[in-house]
Amino acid sequence: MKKILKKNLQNLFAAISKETDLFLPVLNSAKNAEFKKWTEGTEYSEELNTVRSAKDFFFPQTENICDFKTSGKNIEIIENSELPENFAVFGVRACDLKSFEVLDNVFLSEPVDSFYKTRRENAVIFTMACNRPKETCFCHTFNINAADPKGDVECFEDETYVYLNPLTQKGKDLLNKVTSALEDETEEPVKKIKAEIEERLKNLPLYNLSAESFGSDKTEEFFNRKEWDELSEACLGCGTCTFVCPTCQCYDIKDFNTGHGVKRFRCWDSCMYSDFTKMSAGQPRTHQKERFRQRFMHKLVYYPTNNNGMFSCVGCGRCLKKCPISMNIVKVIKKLGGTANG
Amino acid sequence: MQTVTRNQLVEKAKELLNNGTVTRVLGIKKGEFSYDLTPAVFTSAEELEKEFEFNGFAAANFSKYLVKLADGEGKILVFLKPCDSYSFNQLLTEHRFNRENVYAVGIECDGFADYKKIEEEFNDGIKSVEFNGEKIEVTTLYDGKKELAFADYMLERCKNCKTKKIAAFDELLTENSDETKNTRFEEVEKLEAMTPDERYAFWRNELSRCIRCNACRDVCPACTCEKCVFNNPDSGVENKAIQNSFEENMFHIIRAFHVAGRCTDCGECSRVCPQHIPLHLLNRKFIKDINSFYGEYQAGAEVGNRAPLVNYTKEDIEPKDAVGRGSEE
Amino acid sequence: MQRIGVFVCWCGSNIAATVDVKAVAEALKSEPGVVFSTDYQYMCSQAGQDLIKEAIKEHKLTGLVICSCSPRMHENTFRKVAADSGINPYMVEIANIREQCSWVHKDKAIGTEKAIILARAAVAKVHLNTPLTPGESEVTKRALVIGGGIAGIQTALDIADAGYKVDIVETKPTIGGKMAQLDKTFPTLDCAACILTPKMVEVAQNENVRIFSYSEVTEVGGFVGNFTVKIKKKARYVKEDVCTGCGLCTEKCPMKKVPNDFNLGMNNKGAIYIPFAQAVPKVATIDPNYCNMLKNGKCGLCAKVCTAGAIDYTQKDEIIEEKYGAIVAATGYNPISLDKFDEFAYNQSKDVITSLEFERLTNAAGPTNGVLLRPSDLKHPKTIVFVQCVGSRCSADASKGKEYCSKICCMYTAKHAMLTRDKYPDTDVYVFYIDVRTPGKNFDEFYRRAVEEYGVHYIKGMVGKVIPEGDKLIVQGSDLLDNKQLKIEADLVVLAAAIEPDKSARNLATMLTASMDTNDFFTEAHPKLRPVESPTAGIFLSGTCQGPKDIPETVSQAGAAASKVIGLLAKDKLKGNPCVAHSDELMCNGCSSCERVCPYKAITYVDKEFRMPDRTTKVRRVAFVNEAVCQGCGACTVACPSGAMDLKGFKSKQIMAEVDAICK
Amino acid sequence: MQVNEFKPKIVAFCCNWCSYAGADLAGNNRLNYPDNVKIIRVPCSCRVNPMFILRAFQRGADGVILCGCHPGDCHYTSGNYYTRRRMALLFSMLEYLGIEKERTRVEWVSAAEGAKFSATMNEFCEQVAALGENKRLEDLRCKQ
Repeated sequence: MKKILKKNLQNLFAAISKETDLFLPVLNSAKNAEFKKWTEGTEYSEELNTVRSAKDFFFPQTENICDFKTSGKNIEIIENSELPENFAVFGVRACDLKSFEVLDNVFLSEPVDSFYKTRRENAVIFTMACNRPKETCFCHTFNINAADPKGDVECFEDETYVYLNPLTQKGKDLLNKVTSALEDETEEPVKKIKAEIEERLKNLPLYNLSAESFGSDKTEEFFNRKEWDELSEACLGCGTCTFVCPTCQCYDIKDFNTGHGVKRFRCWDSCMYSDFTKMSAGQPRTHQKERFRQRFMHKLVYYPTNNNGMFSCVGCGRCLKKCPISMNIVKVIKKLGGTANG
Repeated sequence: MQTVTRNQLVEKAKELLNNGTVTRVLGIKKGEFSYDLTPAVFTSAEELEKEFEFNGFAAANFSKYLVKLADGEGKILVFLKPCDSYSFNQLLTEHRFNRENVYAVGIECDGFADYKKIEEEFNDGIKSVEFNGEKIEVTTLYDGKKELAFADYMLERCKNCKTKKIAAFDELLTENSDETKNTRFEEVEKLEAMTPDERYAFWRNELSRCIRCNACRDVCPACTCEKCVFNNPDSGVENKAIQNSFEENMFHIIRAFHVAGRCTDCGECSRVCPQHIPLHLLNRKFIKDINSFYGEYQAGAEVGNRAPLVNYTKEDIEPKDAVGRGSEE
Repeated sequence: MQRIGVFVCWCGSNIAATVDVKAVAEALKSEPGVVFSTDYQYMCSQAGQDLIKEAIKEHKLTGLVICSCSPRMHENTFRKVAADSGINPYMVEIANIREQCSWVHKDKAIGTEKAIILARAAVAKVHLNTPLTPGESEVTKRALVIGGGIAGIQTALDIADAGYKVDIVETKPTIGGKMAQLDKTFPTLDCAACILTPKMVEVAQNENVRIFSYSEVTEVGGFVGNFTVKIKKKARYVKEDVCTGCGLCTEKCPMKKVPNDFNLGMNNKGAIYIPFAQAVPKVATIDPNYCNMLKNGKCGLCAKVCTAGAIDYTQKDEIIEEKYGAIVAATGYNPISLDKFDEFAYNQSKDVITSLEFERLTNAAGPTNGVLLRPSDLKHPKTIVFVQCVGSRCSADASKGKEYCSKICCMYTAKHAMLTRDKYPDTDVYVFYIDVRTPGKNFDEFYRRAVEEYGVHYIKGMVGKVIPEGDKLIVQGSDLLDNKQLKIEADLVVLAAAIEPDKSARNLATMLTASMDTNDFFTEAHPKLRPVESPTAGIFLSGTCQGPKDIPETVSQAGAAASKVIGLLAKDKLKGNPCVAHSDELMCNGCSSCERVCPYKAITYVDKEFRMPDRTTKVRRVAFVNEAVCQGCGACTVACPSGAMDLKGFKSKQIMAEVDAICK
Repeated sequence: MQVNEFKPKIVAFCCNWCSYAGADLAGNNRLNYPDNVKIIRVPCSCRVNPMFILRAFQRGADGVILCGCHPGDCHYTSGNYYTRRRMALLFSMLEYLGIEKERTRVEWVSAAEGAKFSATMNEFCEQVAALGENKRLEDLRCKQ
């Protein structure tokens, strides 16, 4: 276990930055946190959630696939993916870290998504335990422990120090390169922090939320529930929930005609959109209700069915804050998941 | 703090359901917390009693829902705040729903709270928010109770409320007021006073946060197109995600232009933007320009008004004289 | 994928001197979709056209790009070539490499480069072209002539003689217009009434002509071949078909103090009146502003004396709706108001009059029965000063008057001067002029007779001031030829006031969607080649509503307008312009934005049932474009927020493809 | 003296009835203007959608000019009145976003004003050239 005085954090960031690009949550002008590349003077924000989740590092909103260059009647294919070299991310929360696992199941299973894979391999993740989880946090529901955030290097903080505990070889290697900025420390202070956090989690308003009634092979049980009508009636069909969600993974592949060629890229898509998976015969889910249902069924039933019962929600609470009409997965779980949830 | 109470609305809704005036009520449903309110349709007194909510966070503009809901069976009751009422008229002007299927009850409005601003105040979770006269009582998870002045934590649009006059209703639940305020262009004026470089930097900073989630568009009561140009591969501007600064500008310029003269300045776009981009400053620029070039115009003030962009006079200002005029005033 | 042929024209050396046409043709060969590309000396010649036709056959072309002169020049030529070879004519695009390239650039490399880019833009557009077919519409075989002066009368007669029905709408109680007020006409000095009134009678008696006198056009809808017009027949309180025109009522009417507008207010008439003896229709009209019976229910004398029982005090305005295939504007002119010309003392002295007033003073049917007496004291004027160009040919920045020449004043002033000297040789006649313009057949001879035979004093110079002094008018002017100031004691001053289009024309132009110039004269479709047509299809121009004219010019233009109308009415069906707006009803919101900007009222709305993706149905309000009415301006396409509205031939995608190609 | 080598790309939308004819007249009278001006023919200036203007900038234009009949002389009677409003608002908005106002212009050019067409294009080109390349509304993907 290593530690560093909070006021000296910049030294650590500087040291890491010498080795590799470093990204960390920074408060932007709208007073929201977003991941930004560290440069001299960039302040780390203790804000719990960034607006955009950490999935952007591995699955960015848009990504070049290749170019087709035309000249006259000729066409040539040019590789142009912009994959990053090694990089480190500091301040990833437990929920977002778990979301990588959700994405891995999709992108790293055959056929492997090489872009995603390269990015994952090139990253060192510093997590940060959540000292002050918010009322919208429910990672606990999905067996995620905000006091035990994992990652390549797991970090904890108290008033004065940030504690760093490398867990993987990648994490150890990077920390070894920056030891001069760090002091050694025992497990004790972190144990205290963990205990405090665990106590706090129990007092969260959504602590008792349970997704137990959902899971693998429950399609028939939930698909035709009449409550979907009511839950979806106010949905505007925008993509906010999917775009702030750390586990939403759908994308579209599009071509942009530049005038002298075509840029093929992929970009996030949203199952909430009316043109999602539109085919020659139209979009299979013709109503917003069906699209709405798809999103939650996927998180709570379809994904678990295909991934050994693992849910594809990590309880980060972003959608609770960002949905324009405040409809969200908690309301869905409560409505459909039985009385246990109040 | 709203003077209209939840109970007043529930009673009115029940009365109109019971006497058969309406079969459905468009209202707001309680959430997990005080702020996560969801628009909903109620069809019985029991539902209303159990789930209807109206508090200092009930800011949603109902009018857009009528495009979808006014087609249903029987009349639907809608409560129109001043903001909603202008959207309501504008949608009627554009034939977007059938007026006969709607029963509109006008309610006065004293402004709504901005949850984001309250949240910013604490590095903390927020357990509950109570509205008490001019005060907001916030109970946080870790630091106990805090008291805030309501006036400081209002939504931007409410702080600069353009008018408290309800422009459309079948019945008024409260008094109609003529109170208007003229502060809403101050931010636009500040921007106009900047140099082009400063303005460019300002907008780059704001618009670069856009994630093209379409929340602004999909909540906008003026954006009710059957198919938006940005979803239409044939339009030449279709895109699903923003790839660079051009596309950020493009989306927001075109969207603002498409609603120019039709936008009632209800402020929903800025309210719902997950990235807190001050989108209203785009729409208000158009409104300010329209007012100064072609005379005061409030979209939705009356049904049937001719929007400034589908109108003209022979003496209109020339583009070369119009550009930059705001900053010289 | 299209199979596009590119044809680069040399236009002799017009293009080839500045553009390497061979290089252009060669460069275009590598454009996707181009399967044939060549150059030729004169593409528009028969040989050039044959070359294109041959290439279409041989290379199975589906689209053509002609790099040549402006499309305004030969677009139709090449469209016809395409049509002759079985390609839709709208699959042709022109790259304008002459007017907008070779003629404005000098460097051959630069010209060539630009020509290639323009050609590529045209290719990009053709890729997205689709065959277009003009719509057809029936032609209503009836014409409307608005205005019953000599222009309207002549147009109506010519149309009627060709066997078509024609209606005249005249706002006054009688047709005849200005010409009916004139005494003699230059340069032949024949009596205006003697040549006009037979025509008035002829038109009234023609079976094909209906005259709506004392009527106004209030609404015009529709389009070429299919106009629907509402005409308001104002109540004249006299049954037109019963009145015999005996005139007894006009004599008996106790109200004698109504200014007689036919005599320009120089004498009075009754509240019930017939404008003049030869009026057509010769029926009485009651002026409701003066009639005691209509104003306060007292009198009723005219009804009592009318043996025919034609008086009807309860008559109301009547709206007639009629369909027309063509409309002719013949709304004529008026002298301008002289209120702003204080220097001539028009408003101060009764003896300063306009030329038209002078015309009435010398007319046998006028207020003085043709004896020249000045209005103030009915004495015979011994010295008369005519002032030319009053309000004509003013500088653009002047606060008053018109920039243009009113054209007729020189000649009628010469006429007035000559006639005065002829009838009253003891009268001194002076004419102040800027220039004397006599470019008509026998005009200059006429003017010279006035000067040489009749001794009219022509003074080159302008009058600065007219000062009434006792019973004299002191005219201060300058003689530019002798370079001296003059002061003439005159008994009568006659001002040649500028003429301007009738005030009703502006409003009418809006109804007709016909364009006007800044002076409110109707604009012709082409100033040289289409002088009697308005740019709006089916609207024709006759007489001075298009610009100042004398009678012979008016009559010949009236005939020309009539022949254009006849040419139109002779067709059973009309082909429209296929480049019209089209709304994709699946995307249309029914918001009415397009309808509001359409200058032609071409857009209407229908409730239409749609099958939704989930197989339910929904009724939605959607826009429908009447393709026969749409003129293809495209205003609606930008007003439409959803992009449902597009313009055939100029689709958004086509224009954007051109933009892309140009900016590449 | 430094010679400005930069040649801006200019897209000129011209209405068919007045301005396109005005451009033809400039040609007839051999009145030069820079070759980097390329004309797109539209039936009326009111056909020009703000999207076309942004598109031009996206694709590499450095300046966009719209030419139509003089107000009051529109072939379609009122088209250019709508253009005038639309462009007044659009250009004002672009300026508000910090985009150089000198890059856009509306000019009324009649069929008789060949000289005005040529002079306008010369002047506009100079004005845009002085600004340099369009950076603020560029789309790097479209650059060669």
